[in-house]
Amino acid sequence: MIVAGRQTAFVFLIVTVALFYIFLEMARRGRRIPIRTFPAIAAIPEAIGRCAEMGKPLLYTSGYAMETLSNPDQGPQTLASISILSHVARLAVKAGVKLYYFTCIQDSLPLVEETLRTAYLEEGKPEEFDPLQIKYQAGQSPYLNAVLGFMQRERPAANILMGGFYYESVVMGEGGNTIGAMQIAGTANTHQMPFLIATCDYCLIAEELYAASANITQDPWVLGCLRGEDIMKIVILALLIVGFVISFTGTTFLIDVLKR
Amino acid sequence: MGYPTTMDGILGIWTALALMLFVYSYPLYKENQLFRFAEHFFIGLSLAIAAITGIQTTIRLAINPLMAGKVHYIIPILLGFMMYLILHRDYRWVSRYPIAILVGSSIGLGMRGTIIPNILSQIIATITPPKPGADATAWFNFVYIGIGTILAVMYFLLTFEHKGPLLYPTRLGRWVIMIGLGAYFGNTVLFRMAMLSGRAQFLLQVLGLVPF
Amino acid sequence: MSQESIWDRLQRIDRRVIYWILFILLMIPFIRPLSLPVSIGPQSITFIEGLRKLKEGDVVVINISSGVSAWPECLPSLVAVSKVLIQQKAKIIFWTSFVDGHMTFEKIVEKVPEFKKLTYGVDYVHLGFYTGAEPAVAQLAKNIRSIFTTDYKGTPIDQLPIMKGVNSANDVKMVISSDTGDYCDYYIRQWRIPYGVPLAEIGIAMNFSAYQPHWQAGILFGVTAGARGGAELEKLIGAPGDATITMDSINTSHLLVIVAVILANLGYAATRRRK
Amino acid sequence: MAEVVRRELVYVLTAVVVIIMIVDYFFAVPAISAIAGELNTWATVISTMALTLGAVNIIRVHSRNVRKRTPGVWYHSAWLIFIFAFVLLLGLTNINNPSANPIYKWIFDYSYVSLGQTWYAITGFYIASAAYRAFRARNIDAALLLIAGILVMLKNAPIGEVIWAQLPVLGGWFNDIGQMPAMRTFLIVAAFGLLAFGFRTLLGRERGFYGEVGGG
Repeated sequence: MIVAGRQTAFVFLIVTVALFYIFLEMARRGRRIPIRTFPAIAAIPEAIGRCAEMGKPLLYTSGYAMETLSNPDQGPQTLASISILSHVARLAVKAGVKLYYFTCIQDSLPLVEETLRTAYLEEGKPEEFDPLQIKYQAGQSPYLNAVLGFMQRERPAANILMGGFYYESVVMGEGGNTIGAMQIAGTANTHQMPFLIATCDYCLIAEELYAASANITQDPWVLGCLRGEDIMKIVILALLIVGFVISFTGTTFLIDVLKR
Repeated sequence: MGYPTTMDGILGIWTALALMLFVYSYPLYKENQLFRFAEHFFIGLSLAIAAITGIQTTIRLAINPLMAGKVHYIIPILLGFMMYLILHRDYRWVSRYPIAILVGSSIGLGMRGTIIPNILSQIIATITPPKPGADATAWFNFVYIGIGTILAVMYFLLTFEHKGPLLYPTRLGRWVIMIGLGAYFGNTVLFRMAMLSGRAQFLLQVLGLVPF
Repeated sequence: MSQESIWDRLQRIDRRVIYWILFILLMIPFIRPLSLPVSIGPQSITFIEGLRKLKEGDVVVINISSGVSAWPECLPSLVAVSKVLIQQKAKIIFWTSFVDGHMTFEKIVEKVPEFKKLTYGVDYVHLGFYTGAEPAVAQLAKNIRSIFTTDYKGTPIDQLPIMKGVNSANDVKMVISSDTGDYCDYYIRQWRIPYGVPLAEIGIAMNFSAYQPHWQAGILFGVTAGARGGAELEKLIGAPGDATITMDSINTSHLLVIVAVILANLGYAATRRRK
Repeated sequence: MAEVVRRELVYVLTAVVVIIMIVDYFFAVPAISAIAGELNTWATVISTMALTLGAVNIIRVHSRNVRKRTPGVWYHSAWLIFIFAFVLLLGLTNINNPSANPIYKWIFDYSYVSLGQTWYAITGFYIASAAYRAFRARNIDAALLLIAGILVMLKNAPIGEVIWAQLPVLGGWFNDIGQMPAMRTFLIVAAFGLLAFGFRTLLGRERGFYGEVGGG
């Protein structure tokens, strides 16, 4: 029936998808799925307070991300970044801090503008929103130059770098460091995590970016999947712990099952 | 390949060097028109080479078999042309059908294929002890990888607050992850510096200070 | 001048000064090589051991998924591996997912003199370009001829003696993938696991970290880390080449980065103590 | 009504293709296997034809710059379009073997290769200056990262062994064993991310790649 050597994998797939569906339905019916606290997200109010205190703007940018939302690896990171933007924008409007958003992703502009306009509306200051707060530049180099130029001229008190970054992360991280800005970052691109961790004060890594955004949007689909993933991670932890302990006895029962 | 002797070869390496210096004029001096010239030259050139290769490969992959009588190739060719309607606002919806095939096959292959190598094999490798008679280092490494992986996976529990029994294991887990990203950082520096040294070498080669 | 102002002034050094120092430091070892010995990692040793198991006539696929822009990192390993494959009298099928892959193929043939004693189309062939990520790699495993109808010059595939009887992954003894991106993942998922074809990765140095777990899990029999891996393979087969030369300039550039990080953190500690 | 049917039909088609791929892998039914193979061939043909689409899209953006005479940009865009058209025509002179055209081969050998390697290496500069001005052990995370990074660098650079014979051993440990738990965890976490993304695609929820933004 099921091809030999793929039976355990098949059970794994079915159980995982089933868990996704169960928790999706629970989330849809209003069951609250908590997302853990991330220091990087908890530090956002502090960053905005710093901007208000120093009378400086806040810079927010979501990275090169292959310049399109339709890239399967980078698009979801940009969308997660824009969800976090809505949270940051509301806090900024409340504190009277001017937020500037830099991007080179043309097909994300309508969503960004809608996100910012909604944030200003929800905080009761729709008239304060200026579309020119959104700075679009086509191409990785012009986009990088625009951000560095803004940092030198306006000297923002805080930078938030969330999304699908490429090599521009190390240059932006350094630029923010040299003007003494507080920096919060987040990316699922493993190749840029080291640079953002080394140059920023806080950094979301890998799936944390999606979890932080789901916590803001309360999207049942993402929350349900995250809960399902966690249950499967607990299953894996159990397999690892049990397997690790019995490995000292020389028993290979668990390994044989996993190889089936 | 020694120092070029033909005129087009010599002209070629000096053009290549000039373009390199145009690009590096940006970090080594400041953003300028020469840099933008080289940047747009590279983008235009890359697009043209991609387009030519796309046309050449489409002919070999689909059009020749169709001409040779394999009539069913007409379907993917039509789907391929439907992709271009993404450029037209009114008919963009048509391009979703070829995208559905691309996305469906990629995601289906990914979902079915990822479990064994990325999950099961990694668990098996983590719980497979060193062979009998292995030295202390092998056992230390086995214990480090085992416990480190457990702590790092714990760190990625996202819907459970990291407090109580999870507080210290997840903190250790994040440290284990930082060590891994540190090694990744070390290899990234190796990668970028090896690339840049290739360019430094090329500069010396063109100046004749170092053999090609 | 109190000690603090030294750190402040050091911090205000223009970044272009650092760029110039780096570029000059990279050049010096090419003019005056240090030629320090290169230690060899276990991943390179198992790589060569895996290649040595090949018998005469075994068909090996070399997938070029790294561009000409990554030559300093991937080309030396591709050259070293090709030399060993020729010594083992294996038949080599090249194909590429990069639009400039034919350039890499022609550069390999140029840098490996032993190819001159071989016959194109009989001992080795380059089938050309394919794109389509995982679906294309999956279909190549099932039916090579549904993706390649000719070689890269347009010669029909059935007129190439090397391709006689080679239709799918079942007819291939080994795959070597050279990557800057994800194609090795596709060959793991669609060739290594389903068909059991031995697989090794020639990657840029960053890929070494990503594929190290697969090597330890026995999924990959070899992994090279960019130019460093190339230098190790060159040393193992006793044929020092481009990567061995590159290693010299790695010394000066790495020392600069290390000294820079240490200075940055000494300055950081000093300014924090002042506050 | 037609609009709704058209939209939902696409997500059903995507789901059917995903399911065919999965069934083909776990159950090895010859008929399903043939369909899966045909779909993968179609996907390859579509991807190949889409290569030129990327070019058309970017040329469209740059031709708008030229039409609107965007200051400081339009002449670079015009230069880009000229190079694109010129090289395209050169290549089309012998589509079966474009390199047979000497000018095409010259541009490829000397401009494309040089620019490609030059561009790819530019980050080396930025890493050096960032190392000096920004890589600070501001917290335990950054400290561990920098220490492990330096030790691996001293293992990768042959001079490490000259400084201290044990450095390659220590750096080698971090490179071979030290990073394993983290990289292994990233593989596991990425696999679940892919499964979750696939699950949402199966149920028609992931729509970013159709050009529709956010959830449907």
